[in-house]
Amino acid sequence: MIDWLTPRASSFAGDIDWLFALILGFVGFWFVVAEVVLFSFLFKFRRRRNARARYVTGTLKTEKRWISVPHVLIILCDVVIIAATLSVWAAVKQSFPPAQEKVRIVAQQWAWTFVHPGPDGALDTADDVTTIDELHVKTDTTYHFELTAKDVLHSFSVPAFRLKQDAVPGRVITGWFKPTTPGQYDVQCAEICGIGHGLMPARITVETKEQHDQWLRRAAAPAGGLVATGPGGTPWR
Amino acid sequence: MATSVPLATTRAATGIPTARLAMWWVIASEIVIFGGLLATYVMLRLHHDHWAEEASHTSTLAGGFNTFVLLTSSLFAVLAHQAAERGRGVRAARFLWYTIGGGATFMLVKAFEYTNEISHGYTMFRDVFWSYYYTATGLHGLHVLAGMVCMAIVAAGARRGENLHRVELVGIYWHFVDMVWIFLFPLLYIAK
Amino acid sequence: MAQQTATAYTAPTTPATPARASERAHGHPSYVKIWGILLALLAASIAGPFFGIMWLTLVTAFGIAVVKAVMVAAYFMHLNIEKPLVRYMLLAIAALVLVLWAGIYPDVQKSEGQNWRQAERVVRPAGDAHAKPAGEAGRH
Amino acid sequence: MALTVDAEHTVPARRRGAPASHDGHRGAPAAHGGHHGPTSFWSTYVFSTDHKVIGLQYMFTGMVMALIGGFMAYAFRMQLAFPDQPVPGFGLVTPNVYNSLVTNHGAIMIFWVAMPMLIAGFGNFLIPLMIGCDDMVFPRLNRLSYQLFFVSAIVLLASFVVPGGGFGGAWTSYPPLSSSGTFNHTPWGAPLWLAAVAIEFIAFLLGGINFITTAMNARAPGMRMWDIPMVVWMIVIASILFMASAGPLIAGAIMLLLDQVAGTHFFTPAAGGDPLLWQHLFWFFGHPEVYVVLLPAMGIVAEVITVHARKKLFAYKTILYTTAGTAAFSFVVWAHHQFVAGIDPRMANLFTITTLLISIPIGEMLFCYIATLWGGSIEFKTSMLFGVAFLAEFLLGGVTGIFLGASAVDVYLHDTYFVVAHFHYTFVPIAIIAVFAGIYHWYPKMFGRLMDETLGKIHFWGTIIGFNTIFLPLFVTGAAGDHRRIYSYQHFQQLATDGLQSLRVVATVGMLIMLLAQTAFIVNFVRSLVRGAPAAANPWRANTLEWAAPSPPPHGNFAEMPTVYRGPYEYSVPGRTEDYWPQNVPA
Repeated sequence: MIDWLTPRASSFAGDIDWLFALILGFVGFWFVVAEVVLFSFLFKFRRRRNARARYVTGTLKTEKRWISVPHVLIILCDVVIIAATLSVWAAVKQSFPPAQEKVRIVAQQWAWTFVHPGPDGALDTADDVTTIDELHVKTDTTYHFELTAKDVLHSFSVPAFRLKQDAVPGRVITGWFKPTTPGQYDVQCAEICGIGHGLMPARITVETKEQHDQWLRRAAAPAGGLVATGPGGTPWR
Repeated sequence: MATSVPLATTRAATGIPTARLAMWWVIASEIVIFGGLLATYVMLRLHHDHWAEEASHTSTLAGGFNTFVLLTSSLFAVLAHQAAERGRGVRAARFLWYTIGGGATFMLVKAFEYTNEISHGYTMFRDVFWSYYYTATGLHGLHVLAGMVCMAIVAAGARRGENLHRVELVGIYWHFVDMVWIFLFPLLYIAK
Repeated sequence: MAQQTATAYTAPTTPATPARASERAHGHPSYVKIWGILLALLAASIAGPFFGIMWLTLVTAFGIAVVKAVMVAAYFMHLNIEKPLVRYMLLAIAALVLVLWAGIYPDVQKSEGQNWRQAERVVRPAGDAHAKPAGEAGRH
Repeated sequence: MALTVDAEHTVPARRRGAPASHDGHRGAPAAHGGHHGPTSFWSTYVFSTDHKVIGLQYMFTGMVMALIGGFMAYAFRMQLAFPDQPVPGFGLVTPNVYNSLVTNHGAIMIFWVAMPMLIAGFGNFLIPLMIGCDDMVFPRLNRLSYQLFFVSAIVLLASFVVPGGGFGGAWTSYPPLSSSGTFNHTPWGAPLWLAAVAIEFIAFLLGGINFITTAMNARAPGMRMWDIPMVVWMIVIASILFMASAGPLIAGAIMLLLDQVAGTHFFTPAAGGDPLLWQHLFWFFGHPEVYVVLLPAMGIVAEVITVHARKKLFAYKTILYTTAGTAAFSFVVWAHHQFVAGIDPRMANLFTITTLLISIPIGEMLFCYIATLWGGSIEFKTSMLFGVAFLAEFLLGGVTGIFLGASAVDVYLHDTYFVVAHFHYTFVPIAIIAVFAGIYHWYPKMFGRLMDETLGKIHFWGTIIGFNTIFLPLFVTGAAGDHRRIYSYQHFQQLATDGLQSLRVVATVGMLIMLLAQTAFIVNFVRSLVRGAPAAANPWRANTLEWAAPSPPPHGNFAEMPTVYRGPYEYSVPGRTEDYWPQNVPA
């Protein structure tokens, strides 16, 4: 359902869309039932020639069944939704597939700093490539990211990946994503972080391995490469 | 401003006099405020090990003496209530003033304690432990002050034999403030 | 001082409800005795840490604090003869503080958890001449 | 000499020195309701201790603040629909102005419109009348709580005009953004905003004690627990909920105020503080807060639909138990606001389960309300239209909460406009639709005049059509990835499409329709004050005690204190000629 509105570009995006559709099904059904019952009562029992209303206490067994039966059915629906949610949540936020690549993301007041591992594939080495508001990733590669913030709360949100994780200053939060379809996607800050909250968009470029290596070489070359430590260094490790 | 007495105050459908029922609700809202503050302090205290070393600079002697002072003032408060029950307003007022004296001693000891600590550089901004120390004891101190002011008003009334049931109410508030200190004392002064 | 004759103290309740004052008039524990016990407990809680045994200090400090609080509540605040409704209400509100703690401690009390850890602070908080340099900087 | 109390007739003649009420004033010998001192405009309307006057003071302050909050909504919705163009009547909405508009729109609508109108306005006016007594138990404490509330409104408005402008860190004011001027660039606005919220909390704590104690103790003789009208139950449970949940946040507010003003480091991670601590303290209050405003609205709707459907409330006890269940449950669901905020993912599992389970009792309450309409003889007065619209709209609000309660879907939907649309589908039915139902229902009792029905219907349809036109499109833009508090979506290529922008324009047009419809209400409200048809004591032929008092009730409410003989919802009792049976009419 959501993929009509936002492209699906990561491995677990499908799971979240499926769960959204499942909940929409259950919830939509009960919503329609309740509204239809409500409006039918309104229409059927509108006042006609001062007809007397009935005296219904709602304490008799037969009357209460009209409430407890839908009540039990809703509990069953909730149990199914809970089970599905917990399984998707475990896949997205709790148990990660092994990392093929690691990146570090640092949010600060009004910019994103991405630290790519560079050609040697390891972080915190001399050849790391640090970029501002521009993350380059390879398709079909499992990335683990270390997310932190320098000053206030931010939130690393990539709608196309169905990914969102708040960046809390003083904490390093790890998450994962696995891009599937090449292209350029928006990164938004989803937690209010002051004046520039709406002015810190970043782009994720999902490219094939060759394009990525080519970009790395161009970015890692001393002439074109940015300073390895990025602006002002980060007080967190 | 003519304020007639609403008939509502004469009714007690729950069997508890309205004034005391309201006082229990005041105590309930205070439990959650001090409870929230102390629970937060305990969590951070268990998280930061170096707070134990910071806490070693608080003087257990002053804390212990203050606990003694508050316990004694609580005794006077309950004796005042006992006197008020027997309709002896003047005696109740005298005990209330002993309680207020206890409160004043408590604040005096607190003042010396604070100046001593601040002079040694343990200000509120030195470390988050000290921020909690001053916030918790400060908020408690403000409650002691408020209690003393209310007690003075109630004692003035009790001396004239009016509104004797208020002696019990201000007593309940005072016992609660004493209970908060009973929990503050080990948390801030003993756990070293 | 003319002895107050005007009013025998009765809580402003309608006579229909049992005036609690009368029940309590004769049900009095001696307050001074209670006060003595409280002071003894206070002395014990102060003496506790001198033995240096960690669990003993905790027991004396916090165990005694709870006992003292219960005694003040029961005898001084007369909760022991108050309507049960009030006791349940106060206990429920106090239980909320535990609920608050239970929901927060995994994030605030711990320094790491599932897929997150507290970044060790490279920068020492300002104005800390006395603390050990390695104190906060080390991982904990 | 024991106190002679004769609850039936006049207040007992008091002997000097007899214990009087709590407020420390001398036992005035004046017989109640008899001769008063000189009553000037000030003592009657401004410094009055009459619960009805204080109730109306809360309501009028709430309405004025609703206009201010609504104007803010107009300003930032115009900016979203027509980015970077000066908004007529406001000027250019720059990013920091946008943030402070959004922050204060949220804070005003919840703290200064929903709570005063629902809890304090209707609570003050209705509780003494509906439980059959003459006033609140502590009239001067009641007046003090309104005065504190008024001061908090002034302090909030002052926070807009200080250097740096109003606070712009969202109504949740998460530190470290809110805890230091270097981050939020409103060094004066942030502490003032927080002080205003803290004062408002103290006002509602004092008011809450008054409501709870009055409802518990000052009931009319004969009124058993099950004879109390549902709106009184709901306002009392809401006050208890507020009192129990506001405590930790008051402690948190003290800490944040010290961080902002004194420079302590409670929430500054660099020095040992923890930003997540504030989030937990805030939402421990935040979620019970939404039930604090929901329950009075449900109570108002219960009164309105039973009267205008001429039907007994379906399963009174079931509704009461599920209300208590919802209230208790609301304390263990708060972290569903923080699924992606950095809390431990294992805790998120627990809170997902509790959040989905809390939808059960609320669902049951709504089903019982819908079941009340079965077999009724429904007359669509304006108040009934609003009452039924509450049920229809709130269903969608409750239902969309399941998406956000499920943690995995919240990973995508958190802090998007889907959330904004969800909570407007719950807050607008609560704070606007249910309040209008209450105003149209009790206006005759408050002012002794009937409101105009045709203007009322114009206002109803304008509000409902406008409201749905705003927030249905926002569900879609939210699902497309529109995030909250972003002043212009032109910077995000995936969101700067024409399709999404047209949806935002539709939402703004809906907002304009809704604002215009309110003029019908204001005209109707003011005109009916003088030119409305005079209202009898019981224009809707209802059962509850407030209709036994004259319209508008004098000081002291009832000529003689009523005694209650039956429940509040004995409508259409078989074998009786009339289809209603007031509580105070002897069998």
